[in-house]
Amino acid sequence: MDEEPERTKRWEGGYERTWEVLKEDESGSLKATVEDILFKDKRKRVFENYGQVRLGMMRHLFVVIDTSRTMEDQDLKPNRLTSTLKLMEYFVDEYFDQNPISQIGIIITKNKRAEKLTDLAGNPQKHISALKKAVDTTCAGEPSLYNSLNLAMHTLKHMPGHTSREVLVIFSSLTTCDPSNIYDLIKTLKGLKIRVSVIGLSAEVRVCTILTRETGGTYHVILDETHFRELLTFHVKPPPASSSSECSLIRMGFPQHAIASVSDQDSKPSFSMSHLDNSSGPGLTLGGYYCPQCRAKYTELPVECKVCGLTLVSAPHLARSFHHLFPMDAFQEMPLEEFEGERFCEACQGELKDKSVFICSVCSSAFCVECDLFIHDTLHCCPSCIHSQMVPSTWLTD
Amino acid sequence: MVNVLKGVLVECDPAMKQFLLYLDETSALGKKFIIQDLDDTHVFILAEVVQILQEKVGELMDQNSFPITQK
Amino acid sequence: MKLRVQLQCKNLHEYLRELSPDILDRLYNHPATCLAVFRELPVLAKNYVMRMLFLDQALPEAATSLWVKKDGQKEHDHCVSVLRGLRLWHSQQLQGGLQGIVLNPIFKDNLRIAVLGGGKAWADEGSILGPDRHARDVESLDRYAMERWEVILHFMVGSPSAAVSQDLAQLLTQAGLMRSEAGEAPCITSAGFQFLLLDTASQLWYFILQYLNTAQSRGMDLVEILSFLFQLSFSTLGRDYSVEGMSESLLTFLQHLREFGLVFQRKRKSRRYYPTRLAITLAAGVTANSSSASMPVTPGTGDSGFIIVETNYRLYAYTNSELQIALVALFSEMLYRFPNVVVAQVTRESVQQAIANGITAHQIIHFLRTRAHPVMLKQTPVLPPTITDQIRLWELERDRLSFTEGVLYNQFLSQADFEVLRDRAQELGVLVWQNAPHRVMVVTPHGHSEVKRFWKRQKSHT
Amino acid sequence: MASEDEVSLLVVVVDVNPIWWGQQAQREPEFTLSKCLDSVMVMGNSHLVMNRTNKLAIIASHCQESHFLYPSKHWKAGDAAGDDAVSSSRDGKYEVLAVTNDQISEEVRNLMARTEVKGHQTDTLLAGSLAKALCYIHRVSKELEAGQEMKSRILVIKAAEDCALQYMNFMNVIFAAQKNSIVIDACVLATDSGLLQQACDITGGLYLKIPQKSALAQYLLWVFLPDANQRSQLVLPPPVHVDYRAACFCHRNLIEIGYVCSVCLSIFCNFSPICTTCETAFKIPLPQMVKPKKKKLKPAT
Repeated sequence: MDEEPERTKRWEGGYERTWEVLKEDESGSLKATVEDILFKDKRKRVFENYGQVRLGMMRHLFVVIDTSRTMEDQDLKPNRLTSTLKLMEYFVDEYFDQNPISQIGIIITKNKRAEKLTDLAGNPQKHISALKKAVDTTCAGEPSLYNSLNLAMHTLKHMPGHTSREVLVIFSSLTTCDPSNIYDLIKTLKGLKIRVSVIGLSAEVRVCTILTRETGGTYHVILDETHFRELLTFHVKPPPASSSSECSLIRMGFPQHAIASVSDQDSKPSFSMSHLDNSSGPGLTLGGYYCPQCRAKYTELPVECKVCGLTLVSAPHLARSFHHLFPMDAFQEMPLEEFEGERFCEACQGELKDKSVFICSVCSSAFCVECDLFIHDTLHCCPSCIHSQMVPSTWLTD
Repeated sequence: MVNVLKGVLVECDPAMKQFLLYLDETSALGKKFIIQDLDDTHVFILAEVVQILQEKVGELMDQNSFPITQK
Repeated sequence: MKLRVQLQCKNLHEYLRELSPDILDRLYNHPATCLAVFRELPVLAKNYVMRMLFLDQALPEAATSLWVKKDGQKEHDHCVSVLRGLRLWHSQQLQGGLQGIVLNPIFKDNLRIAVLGGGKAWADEGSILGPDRHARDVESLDRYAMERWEVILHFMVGSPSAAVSQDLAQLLTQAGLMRSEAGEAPCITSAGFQFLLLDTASQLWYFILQYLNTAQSRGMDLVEILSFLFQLSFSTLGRDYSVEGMSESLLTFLQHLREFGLVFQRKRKSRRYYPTRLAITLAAGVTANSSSASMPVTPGTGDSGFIIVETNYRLYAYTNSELQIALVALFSEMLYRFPNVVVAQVTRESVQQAIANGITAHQIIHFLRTRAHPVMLKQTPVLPPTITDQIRLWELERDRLSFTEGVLYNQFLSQADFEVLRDRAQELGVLVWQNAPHRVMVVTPHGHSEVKRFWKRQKSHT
Repeated sequence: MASEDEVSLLVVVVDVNPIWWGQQAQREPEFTLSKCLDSVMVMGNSHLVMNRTNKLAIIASHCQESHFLYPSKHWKAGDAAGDDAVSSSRDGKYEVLAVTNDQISEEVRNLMARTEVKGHQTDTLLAGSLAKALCYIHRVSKELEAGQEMKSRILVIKAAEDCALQYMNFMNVIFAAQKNSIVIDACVLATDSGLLQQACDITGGLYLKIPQKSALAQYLLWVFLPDANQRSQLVLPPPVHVDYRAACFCHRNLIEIGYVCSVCLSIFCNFSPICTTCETAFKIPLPQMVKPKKKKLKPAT
């Protein structure tokens, strides 16, 4: 138990004299340093690129949300539960935006028990509505880490080997009530290649440290709500796949969308298969996506065909994930004085006024800091490189 | 026979009406000024007391308000 | 007996609608007016105009109603009535007896010119006079415009240093913003106070409306000056224009505009003038009642937002302008004064005082909102709700009683008598209040004689 | 009602592919690039006069570069007053529009004079132009005053054919637009564009292939001038049928059922033991006899 890696705790470090960073200029103004700090803050998110590391593109993730009594604490506004659920909605949205062919499931734990709020599924709407409803849950008792992990494990272990199996625990309590030795469970999880990551809302807990270290996950404790959000965003990106994970070719269907107009005599409204299990929502619809294998109808993609089990996706869903596979290199920062050439940002045509410019290492075009962020965070391709068709614009030649 | 009287129609909430009745009974304005009590929210009064009545109401509101700010 | 007068500010459409069709048609002879009118149309109507701009034949009326979806029909009807009201849509009989619609040809031609070019230039540019040796840059024009405008406002609050021309003083009186008793210096009215709290664009528009109302009595041609005004509002800031070819009355108008700060002219006889930002924002004030929070009060002067209100009723105004400080003082209690900031406290007494002066709570809140410091603008709502609510409550406090002068009828002998008289009063539109079970009713004082006469006749009949 | 505070930014991306327009001039001499640009200017002017807060940008998408026709980077608002302001309205046009239009024609002339077509680059770099448009929109939205809001949209006027090589970048651009809720509209002059159909469908824009090129201006004013708010009230062309089938990487065939590599998501039309893209060796699948028992279990092959 004492193989804990050497690392100083925050309180063991010397005083950080934060105020010493501020320096007055000749006129006694703090403006310059403050601006500098703001500028650095903008660039803070230097993203660790995995480079050409294999990623787990198809993810099966269970999120365990602690709803024990500690979630009523008001250190997050209005309280931990509401704040967490709000952020989870954002997380689910982002998750499906970035991992369109992945699935997510939600487990809540309280009163020493764990139960599924939603099953593993690929439809964001279902999870979000469940989260919205969950705001009214009463937080009670102690959480059970063992039961939650066990529950997640029982579903995840049946997932195919080529997918990445993950659990993310939002842990608020400092205690857990487990029916059996959790270290055995951790071993099993490790054996099943289930990565468990934990985000702590209170303080670091020993059992979580071990859990995450053993299963290859990450463990963070939040500072405040913005930090919480950042930590969640970190889990939106697909994690590197373990080298031993299987690879396979997966059979998928790309159904065409058939729009049947009302004027068309032949078209008849029909039920969609996805509405079989939930009675809510529109029943009869015209048109839809038809499974190319068994002609079952669905109103939205991606979905796993209920009849023949074929995964149905559309080409854009796959395309959405491509940028993870071919991440852009970070631009080189260069002081403005050293930059020669027209002082206009290549992308937005704005004048380069900040003290640094950013140079693409491939096409050596210059960009402003705003565009640098926008390009890396959202656009995922260099606006200048794609103007020269020399650069391979498909991954075929990669 | 129809009776015709000139004056001012006052519309107010029931609480204010009670205050008006009180002013009238105690002759706080020096005389009775309510010509007719019409219903819960309406009274008919003498035209010449309107100005002084406003002030009285203002005074009442002043008494009921507390400084909410500290300087 | 209404104790307060609300300052009414019409928007462009309300104003235009009151003009005679003849004047309207003449107005559309200038591209600038067409553009200004077009811009103020409801969005949907703008699209209608654009769709018809390049059509030469009439469209069947039924076809236009198919442009909108079913649930947008109400909006559509509204747009049609606006377009017809402004005489932009003319009806025309189509072949086959269908009712057709065509865009007002004069309007169409001139809007086309405004958008695509052609026709003759709006105004001669200064360039034909050669470069101006005393050219003004945008900044100095802004400064000039604000100085001129503030002089007027200062004059209104009675600053001794501010002096305005006889014409202007008279205009202020006519507009009801100031009151002058024979021989005395004019003093501000309650409408004037309300005027001061408006944002600059609305002030300007209100003022110009008042000017237009008196224009005809000054022997000016309404169409001519309106066209010029709109032309001015679409001109480019910092560019000079020539007075060449302007009529005598237009030149007088230009001199007035010069006094208001809408144009800059170096000397009275100078052959060129520069429109200022005030003239260009004029069009923004046209939409008056829109509570545009971000529209800088005085664009470009850096005074855009300077007020911070805290939930503890403290108000910090970062300004040096005596005028702005005076305005803030209208409804707050001054605490401290520093070189660049004044600290004030919004109290019940100060707000009550302002309300007694005829300023409404809405105007105070609007003033605070439009002059809110950029830091405040970042939060929603811009002003702390406690403050806005309290200001409104303080206003309502004064409205616990509402007074209506009237004549009371009581002691009716029969219900029938009462009903006959009540119905008559209702028909005449003079009934203020009635209570059938008690057989009491109140009519307005001026309606009294008519009702009395009716009652006398009624009685003599029976 | 659109309030005065809301800025509406329209970015028009015009395909100025010289090869296509050259051929077009021979096919239909009455509809040339200059005609098309005239229509675009009418559209731009109309957008600007709709509201005083409306903003406009026009990007020419060439086969070598994307060029901002308006606003040009060398020109800043307010400069018009300077001595170098080439012209102003000599006629009755609204001055701001006159300046804008002069600038556009000036920049088009520059662009055409500067570029010469090299043999191997014949495709319009639409993805690049859209990427620049997004960056520009992003910058403008950052420059807004506090309290102002901005709605932006991109209108693509597309002439030449799609370029399959741009697929991935194009998709990245579409998703970036969707994420920032920027609507992409497309007005297609000639052949239907699968890429733009997807772009419009995903971002909620309008896609229209105009039957009559010479009436371009009228189509633009009728269909594309109203912004998203106004569109909800108007009756407009119905959405087109979008083909979301994937093309396999091995033969570029459109397929309904295919095999996807779990590592790099490459699509193949039939099974191969090694992924040609990422060179992963796949586990040889067991015969399909083993029926999936668990409902959750995906057929691995």
